[in-house]
Amino acid sequence: MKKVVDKNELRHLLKDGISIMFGGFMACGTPQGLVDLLLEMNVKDLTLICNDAGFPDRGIGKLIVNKQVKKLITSHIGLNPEAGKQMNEGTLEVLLVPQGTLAEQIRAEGSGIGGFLTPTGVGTSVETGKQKMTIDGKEYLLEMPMRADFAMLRGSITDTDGNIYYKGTTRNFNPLMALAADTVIVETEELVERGQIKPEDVMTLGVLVRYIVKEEKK
Amino acid sequence: MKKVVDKNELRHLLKDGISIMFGGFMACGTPQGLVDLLLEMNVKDLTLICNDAGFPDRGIGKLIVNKQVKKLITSHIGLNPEAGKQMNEGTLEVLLVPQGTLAEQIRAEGSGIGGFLTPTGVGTSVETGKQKMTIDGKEYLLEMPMRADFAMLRGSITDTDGNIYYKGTTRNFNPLMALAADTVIVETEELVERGQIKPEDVMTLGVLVRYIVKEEKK
Amino acid sequence: MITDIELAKTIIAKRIAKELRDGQLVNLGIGLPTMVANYVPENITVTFQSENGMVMMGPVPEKGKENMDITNAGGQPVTVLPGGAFFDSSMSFALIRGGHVDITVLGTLEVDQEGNIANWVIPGKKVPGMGGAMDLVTGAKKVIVASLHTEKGRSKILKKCTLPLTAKHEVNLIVTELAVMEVTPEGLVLKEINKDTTVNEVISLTDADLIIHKDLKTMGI
Amino acid sequence: MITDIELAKTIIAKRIAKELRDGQLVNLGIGLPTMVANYVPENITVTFQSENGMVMMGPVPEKGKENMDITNAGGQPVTVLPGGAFFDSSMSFALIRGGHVDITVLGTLEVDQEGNIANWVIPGKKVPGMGGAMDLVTGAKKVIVASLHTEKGRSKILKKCTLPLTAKHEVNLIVTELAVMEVTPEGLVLKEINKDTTVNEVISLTDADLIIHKDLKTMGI
Repeated sequence: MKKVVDKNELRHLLKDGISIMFGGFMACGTPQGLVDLLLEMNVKDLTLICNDAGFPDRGIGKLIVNKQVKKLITSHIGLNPEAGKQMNEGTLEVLLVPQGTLAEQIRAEGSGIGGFLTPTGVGTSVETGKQKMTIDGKEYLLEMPMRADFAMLRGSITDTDGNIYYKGTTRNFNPLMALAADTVIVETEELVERGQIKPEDVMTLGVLVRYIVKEEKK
Repeated sequence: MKKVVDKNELRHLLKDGISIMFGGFMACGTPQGLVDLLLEMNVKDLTLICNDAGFPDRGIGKLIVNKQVKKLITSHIGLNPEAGKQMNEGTLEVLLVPQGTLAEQIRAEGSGIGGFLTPTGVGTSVETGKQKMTIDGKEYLLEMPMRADFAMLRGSITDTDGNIYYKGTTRNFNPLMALAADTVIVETEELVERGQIKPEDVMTLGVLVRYIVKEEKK
Repeated sequence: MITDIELAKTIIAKRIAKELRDGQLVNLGIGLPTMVANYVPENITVTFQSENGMVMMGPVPEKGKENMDITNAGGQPVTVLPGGAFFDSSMSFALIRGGHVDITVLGTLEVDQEGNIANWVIPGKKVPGMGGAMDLVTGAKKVIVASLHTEKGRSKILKKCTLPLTAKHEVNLIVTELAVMEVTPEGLVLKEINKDTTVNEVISLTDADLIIHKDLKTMGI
Repeated sequence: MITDIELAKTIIAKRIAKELRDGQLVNLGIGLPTMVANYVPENITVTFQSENGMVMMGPVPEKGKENMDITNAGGQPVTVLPGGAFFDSSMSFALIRGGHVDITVLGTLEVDQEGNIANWVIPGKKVPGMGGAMDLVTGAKKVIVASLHTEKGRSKILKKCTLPLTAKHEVNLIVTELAVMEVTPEGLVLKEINKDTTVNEVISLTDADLIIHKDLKTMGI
């Protein structure tokens, strides 16, 4: 299976209305070249799932500034004023989710878990519309798995099979999202041959990855 | 905090009736020196949580052969005939759990998840005594987290802070169990100074580990 | 009938190998299913997963070169091929339970026409435990049972399993040395038969009710 | 009253640092809580966690030596100390939600005498989102609120929060420049006061009802 492609070969896949999980935490570990591809194509009505709204000029924030996002599922939008502005104007739907619950929802989807109980959000507005369960006197919310059409990841080193190694804090949501989307695309800083990543060092399995694009040097 | 100890300094902790999670999968990744310490001390009435019953002469199997185990929570006992024999004789209580559910129960405990929904076991005897839930027409069992007094792990390389690196397939249940027990003890093949393990390579955080013992060369 | 058991197993393994598609993640059970790895079509690449935490398992090492830190799900030393990976049990079962394993091939004690499977316990006699079988059968996208058609003259393909189940309605395909049968909402459909048998012989050796596919084919091996 | 805000913050950070114990895992929120790291007692070792996936965060790198692959939860470049580790968000929140974080220190918009805390949204005005705050407050073993005692003359320590809550009944200790207050089943107990204030002044500057500890101490800083 040929996985390494030119960024432009992805264009036919990226249609208005798709949902995308973006790796990254305040732009660290976000595939910036794939964000830029979506910007160039001006794909509209996106549903994005990402830890945060990034910055206006970094991370997924640029897609919000360019008004390409219909719905954003995230834990934090504080460092991208445009997200709050569009939310208040009613042009951007924002679902705020506790960060740990968001990570767990993505992991649950990827791991075949039909739902899980968490105390996070009990007694707050996060409860709204959710089933509550009490076990041994402790209250929990039943949270559901979360899936997307695409996962867009940023790898530090990727081999031609799609095995990924993440440096530093770029790892964050990337390995979780690799398991929770129909089509997984990785943008990699460095591309190496099969066998160049030690088996213990593989953080995302190649078999989960469909497309690999090389990050453009700045 | 002093973590590196002689195996014998652990003796005062290991009392009859304690519960222990043992890392390892068919003895690969099981801390054999800690098994031997329990054998020498002849600690009784143990509750063991482990992927399998090991072999009669390897893994946790020796503790079963020596009749030190009261209850075994595991997914497989097929390669240790003594386990099946004691179970049939009624001297060993065995709770058989699907391997993935066992892993997830341990992870749930370590991750603060109050319970999770899985389709594994639906329509089988694994259902017994468990709450069933139907979501979008699909049936699930509600499975609960699992905890123990001790987790006994086997590391390949451990630094003096307790950061652990696992080689090959020794990893298996070890990193999960490190989060699900009151007291975590690692037996390590190699002991190194702080900073000798690359931050990306740490598979179990030192802050979770209370005691480190050096594996004895064979 | 095919009385040579080694030949029978080879037929089964070769036929199942034809179900594999490029890029798939596959789990092979112990015993006969493992033989499937020997017959992967040349033009495709599949990734084999072992539930103890690795992909791209290589051959058994030479005597004296065993590394006991790299083992298969039976605890026996193996090797890892280039491009392989090691991971923990949480990731291993995320792959299995999360639907990332495209095909799981496993042997069985019993299997029936409703797609039920029983392969983890014979009450009062043998209690090995389910290991990862319940997770695999429930979580994999496609479940293929690899089994001799009969054992001691008795059909292995039943109307209804009698032993405690591993999972309900999860089997998709049953491959024996005589036949390929697909579990469908209408019942068990006989799709292919071995060139050395007849439909009547297959029916006579099968306890389950068989629906004969209108386009019955000869088993490709 | 202490009118020098920088001094006030230093007092709070120093006092909170005295809560730390050897071997603990600690999460410090952005802003004032971060200052606690500067006052860790010399004879103990604590591990600081950052929710974006690291422990043992080091100082901000020199200008020109930034590595944008190593950042803090605010996306700013930092460094990692020897013995540190990087991990994914699943592990990061396993630490937080699984009760492995011994102490979380965070600032707040409001906190009340029942241990309720509100720090993630001002409806119609400011909606930054909860980030990891709900997880931290709910999951950490001990929750310490670091806050100035008053803001624009109004008490920050309320009878009842008015803003949407971050979590209910989860705060254990409130440390301001004037007082140390513990949330107990009986109510909010004033345990320590700054040497430069009086019980009456603290009471007059606090909206919450205070129970004066029978063994009231001077704040150790």
